[in-house]
Amino acid sequence: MHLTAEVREVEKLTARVKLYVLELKERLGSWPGQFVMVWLPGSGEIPISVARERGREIWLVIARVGRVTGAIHEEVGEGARLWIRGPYGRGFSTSPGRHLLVGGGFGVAPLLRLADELRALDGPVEVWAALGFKSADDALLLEEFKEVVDRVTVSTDDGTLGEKGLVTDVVELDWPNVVHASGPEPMLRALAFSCLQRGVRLEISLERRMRCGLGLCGSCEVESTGMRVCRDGPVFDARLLASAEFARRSLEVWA
Amino acid sequence: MHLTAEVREVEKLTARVKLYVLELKERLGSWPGQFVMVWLPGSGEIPISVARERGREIWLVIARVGRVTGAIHEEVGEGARLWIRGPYGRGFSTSPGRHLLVGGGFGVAPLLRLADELRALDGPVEVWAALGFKSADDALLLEEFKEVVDRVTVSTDDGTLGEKGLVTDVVELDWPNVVHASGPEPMLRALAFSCLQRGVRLEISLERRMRCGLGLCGSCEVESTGMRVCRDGPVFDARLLASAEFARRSLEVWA
Amino acid sequence: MRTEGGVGAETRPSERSAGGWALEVELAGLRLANPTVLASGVLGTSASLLARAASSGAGAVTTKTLTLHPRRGNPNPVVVELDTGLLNSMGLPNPGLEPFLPEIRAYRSSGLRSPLIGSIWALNSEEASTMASMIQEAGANAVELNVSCPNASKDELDTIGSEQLVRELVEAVRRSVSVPVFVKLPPLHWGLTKLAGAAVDAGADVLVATNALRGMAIDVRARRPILSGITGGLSGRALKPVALRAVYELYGEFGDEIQVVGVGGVQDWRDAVEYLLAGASAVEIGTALIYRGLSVFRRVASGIEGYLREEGFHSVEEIVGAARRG
Amino acid sequence: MRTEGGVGAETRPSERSAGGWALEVELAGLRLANPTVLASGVLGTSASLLARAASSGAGAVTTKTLTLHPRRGNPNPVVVELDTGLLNSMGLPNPGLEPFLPEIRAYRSSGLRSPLIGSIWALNSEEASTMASMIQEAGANAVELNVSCPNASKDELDTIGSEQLVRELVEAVRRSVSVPVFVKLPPLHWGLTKLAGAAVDAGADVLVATNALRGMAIDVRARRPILSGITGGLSGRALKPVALRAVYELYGEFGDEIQVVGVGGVQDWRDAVEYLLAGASAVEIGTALIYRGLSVFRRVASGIEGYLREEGFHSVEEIVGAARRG
Ligand SMILES: Cc1cc2nc3c(=O)[nH]c(=O)nc-3n(C[C@H](O)[C@H](O)[C@H](O)COP(=O)(O)OP(=O)(O)OC[C@H]3O[C@@H](n4cnc5c(N)ncnc54)[C@H](O)[C@@H]3O)c2cc1C
Ligand SMILES: Cc1cc2nc3c(=O)[nH]c(=O)nc-3n(C[C@H](O)[C@H](O)[C@H](O)COP(=O)(O)OP(=O)(O)OC[C@H]3O[C@@H](n4cnc5c(N)ncnc54)[C@H](O)[C@@H]3O)c2cc1C
Ligand SMILES: Cc1cc2nc3c(=O)[nH]c(=O)nc-3n(C[C@H](O)[C@H](O)[C@H](O)COP(=O)(O)O)c2cc1C
Ligand SMILES: Cc1cc2nc3c(=O)[nH]c(=O)nc-3n(C[C@H](O)[C@H](O)[C@H](O)COP(=O)(O)O)c2cc1C
Ligand code: FES
Ligand code: FES
Repeated sequence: MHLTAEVREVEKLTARVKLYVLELKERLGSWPGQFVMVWLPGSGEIPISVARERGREIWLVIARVGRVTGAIHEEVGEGARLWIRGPYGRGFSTSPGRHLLVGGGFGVAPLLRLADELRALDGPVEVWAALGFKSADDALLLEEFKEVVDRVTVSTDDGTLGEKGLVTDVVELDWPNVVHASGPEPMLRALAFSCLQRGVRLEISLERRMRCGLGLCGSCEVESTGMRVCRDGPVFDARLLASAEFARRSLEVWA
Repeated sequence: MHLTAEVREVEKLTARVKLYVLELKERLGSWPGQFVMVWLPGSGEIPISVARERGREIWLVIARVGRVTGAIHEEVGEGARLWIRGPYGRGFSTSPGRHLLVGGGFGVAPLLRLADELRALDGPVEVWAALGFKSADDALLLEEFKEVVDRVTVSTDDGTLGEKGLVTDVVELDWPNVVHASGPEPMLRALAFSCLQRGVRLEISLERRMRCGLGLCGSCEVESTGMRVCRDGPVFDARLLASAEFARRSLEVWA
Repeated sequence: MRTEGGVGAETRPSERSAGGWALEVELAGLRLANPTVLASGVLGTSASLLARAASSGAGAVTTKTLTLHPRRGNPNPVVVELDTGLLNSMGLPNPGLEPFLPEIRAYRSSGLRSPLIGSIWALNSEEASTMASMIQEAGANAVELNVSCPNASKDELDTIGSEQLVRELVEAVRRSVSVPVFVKLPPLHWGLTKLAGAAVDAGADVLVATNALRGMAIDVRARRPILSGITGGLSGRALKPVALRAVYELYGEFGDEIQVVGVGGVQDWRDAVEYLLAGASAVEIGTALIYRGLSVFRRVASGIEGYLREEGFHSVEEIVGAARRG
Repeated sequence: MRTEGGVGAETRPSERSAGGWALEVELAGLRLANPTVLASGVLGTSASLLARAASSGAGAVTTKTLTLHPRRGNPNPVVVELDTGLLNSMGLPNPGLEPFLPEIRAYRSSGLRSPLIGSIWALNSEEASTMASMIQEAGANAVELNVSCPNASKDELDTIGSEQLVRELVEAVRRSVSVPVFVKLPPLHWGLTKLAGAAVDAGADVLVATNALRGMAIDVRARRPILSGITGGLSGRALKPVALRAVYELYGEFGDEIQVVGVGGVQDWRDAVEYLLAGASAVEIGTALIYRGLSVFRRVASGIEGYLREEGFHSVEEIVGAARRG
């Protein structure tokens, strides 16, 4: 059954992206990188990463891309309710050391949750974030990242903010013990290529169309790997990308 | 579901009564006065009081009266299995003080479990037992009682052992803070009469035909009281006897 | 008549509570102080047990299902507690209708306001008709025709599952009494609305959904079925999603003509509210007594009241069937 | 093909373990290394997932049910996790038979020894016959005819529940293939043996009992059904007593002629053994993957082996149906 969440705050982060601050009856207890299934009755149910968890509050960063996200953007204001189930999936690893978080677009959301967690670790931790966006208008959560990580570099494709270029081109890969990445799949693929070449450990958060979220229905399989995003992921070792055919599959109806 | 119990020991206590020492996979955790439903596959399932509990071992004292008890006596030897569910019901109270246990026939069984428990209490406790039988041949568990209570008096209807007379006639009611009794119903009724007259607190263990043991089916109601032996009892304050019509009911088919 | 902890009629949940949220419901003309009902077969074997349930807060009480002639039922074991519910193969033990009538009279003269629903089982119209009149005569406020006992014999089941027989039985009962006629249905996988349709056409006032599923349990060490009756009725939590679906279907199909009562696995107020939203006007409670005791009626009722208040409703009726309107 | 934790065919449970207790079972001529089977609709959507289940220890694997033409299935939400099991209203999403055949070929050429059972759904003999031949051609070791999807539309359900149609479909499939024909049955309240009888008469080799019950859940705050399909299939623990009863009934009625596979709520070896004792020759596992993960196959299998040893048996076959003989 779903948990009923009260929407405490809605903030427009960019033209397409809103932040929803939800309050639950009890602590969710998510691990960085995990997601929840968000149900808007009458519209549908979609997977969304937990971007932050504080007490009984969670942050969801939701980009408007289609039917359900559109309905959420339009219908769900402060004081309204959303329904969630979860948290689900396997998240990022969080051992002490040098962590580089590489995010693209609204894919930066789960990395904020990770940054919070790393910050709270006992051992010696250094965390850098490299965040890439199309344009200055698309940048989001920069202040939040700056508060919790040691260094934030921003890049935009058009150079309207920070460095100009793809985040995968500007990023510095020799420094970290481990890289954690979340964003569009071409970005992740490019990054995987660079990291695997250099022998740098890379964890990536993948997205697939989800149905059950429970590891049963097979909808979210990363093509031909037998790996389910909802249960074996969403965070995978980037070597999965190499071992998999990883071609968007033609049988879209499964998804 | 039932727990499977291994029969570790079977001892003939009298011509009609046998002691079954059962070993369970886990501690039963019974309270004095509680009972278990004992299932012998192929024969039936009956309520039996827990007479002793030590670690994963429990003692059941089973008198042969009919179909199921007969089958148990005949078929269940050492090394065999019995199936039990429970423990069920509300048992005796066990606060420090002066306790008198009055037992008749194989009704003494649950009183042994009570004696064990009282003996193990922290506060100042004194426990006497008055055990009545038809005849010397029917006496049982005397050694066991002697080991754990401060004083045991035995009486028999025919005087072949201990004092001659009904236990209810020979018993000393001015001494105890509370009397706990178990045995044939006429005995309990006589005792209730004496105790209520003197204002002595009396707890009695009642028996009725049981089906569910869970408080649902109504089979074990103490007639016209709305009280269920399996759930509200088997141990009741003796005033229940007074407030109830307490006539064996003609609608025996319910039972 | 003794009632639990001396709790009498005066401490029953108030019909209209301080805040103005009403728990009272009307069921085919009967007034229930709250929408919880003692399910048939559970503590309905005597006036004193019925009274105890009523005093504990049940808005109405149902007798154990009675047959014209006495039935011994099955020998023990007759129940198996599972992690998801209860199996029972009681087998309709009862003393026969006539010997039970004094219990009905005694309950009715107790002054308790919770209506008494008399449950009966019959396999032909004549019996059904006789029983219904007798039970009304004794004071039952409604007659519940049980056409769904999962522990009836195979022949009985084949008979009772037929639309034709259900139609005949309901017609016979309808003709014989003036009190409301309830029909208690089985949790059919398919075809429930057809069976129910026969009951509605024949004049039923209330559909009760549902009786237990048919299940069994085997002990792996004994290597045999545990119940002496081999199969039994599966009640409790496991039944809930199925009975809830039944209520939703029945309300959708017949909600304009008739009221529905939900039964199966109600344990707390959430369960009850799900049934109300699905279209039930009241809920029966049976198996939960094992886990929640007799206080379950009061706790469910006050939980429903809390829900109504939180969600801004003023009566139970407002939410009946709301899941179809949402 | 990648398999979980690099576990390959060589580490599957040995067919005859050290102590001499055999887990191997024969199912209509197919050899299963152990009596656990991946249930249809669960991870059976690609060669790689089927292979992962087989590598994780499933004695056989079943594909998601396929239809001749693609089906989108229902939109989200399609599942509800309950305290007693799972509701799903997937609605048979699948790409259609033809696009799926390469997955069957890929699985069969993987070298894994667990037989592949191809599940199909059809509403007329022609479709059933075409699909069955195609799926056998692609390499399926058996065809499972699903006549029990709880998420089919109302019309489909009415059709598929008919004995006549089941007879026709099974006959059509039987005529079209040489591999064994499995028929997957619904958990009917009454009348299951009649429906199964039609399948047996028509030449089925194995009865699979059962598919999910039909249930629903309502969110009390949203005040609406949670599943977009409103009702869904109830699987998991809640189903177990019902499906166990079905297996027991089917084995009693047809045990001399045909084998039965049990499915519903198998979570640990005890559940599996209950099914075997009731008359199942193997058990399918679906919902338990949520709680036990893919290791459930190996754990159940080794639990069965432990049971056989403790109780002094030497093969699974010895205990099949033993609850009827006890
Ligand atoms: C584990 C996980 C975590 C996610 N976290 C977030 C998050 O934090 N914030 C966020 O905004 N989004 C997140 N998403 C993506 C989000 O779930 C989808 O954007 C959403 O489901 C789209 O729903 P819709 O009904 O609005 O779009 P639809 O109407 O269903 O689709 C609109 C378009 O988007 C495409 N599309 C939709 N979902 C996906 C997908 N999963 N992969 C590829 N293409 C897709 C469709 O094919 C279509 O072209 C996450 C997805 C996953 C799997
Ligand atoms: C809470 C409780 C605890 C009990 N503890 C013990 C115990 O520790 N040791 C022990 O030996 N027995 C105990 N009993 C009694 C025991 O359960 C019965 O003797 C047994 O059920 C008889 O079963 P049967 O099949 O052998 O007899 P049946 O064949 O059923 O009956 C034989 C005769 O005994 C009568 N009878 C059977 N059960 C009862 C009953 N409950 N009340 C009155 N008459 C009855 C029958 O009417 C019949 O005349 C207890 C009963 C209860 C309710
Ligand atoms: C022990 C027991 C006995 C029952 N006897 C009857 C009965 O006599 N008549 C009847 O209509 N239903 C009977 N039922 C079914 C219940 O009335 C109810 O429909 C079912 O148990 C589902 O509700 P629950 O989950 O709240 O128990 C019985 C149930 C139990 C558990
Ligand atoms: C998500 C899901 C999808 C299912 N899809 C199918 C299906 O396509 N075909 C089918 O025959 N059964 C399907 N089933 C039913 C299962 O095969 C199985 O019969 C049922 O779930 C009971 O087993 P379980 O309790 O082990 O899950 C599905 C079950 C689930 C949970
Ligand atoms: S969404 Fe169903 S398996 Fe992942
Ligand atoms: S034995 Fe059923 S209520 Fe006591």
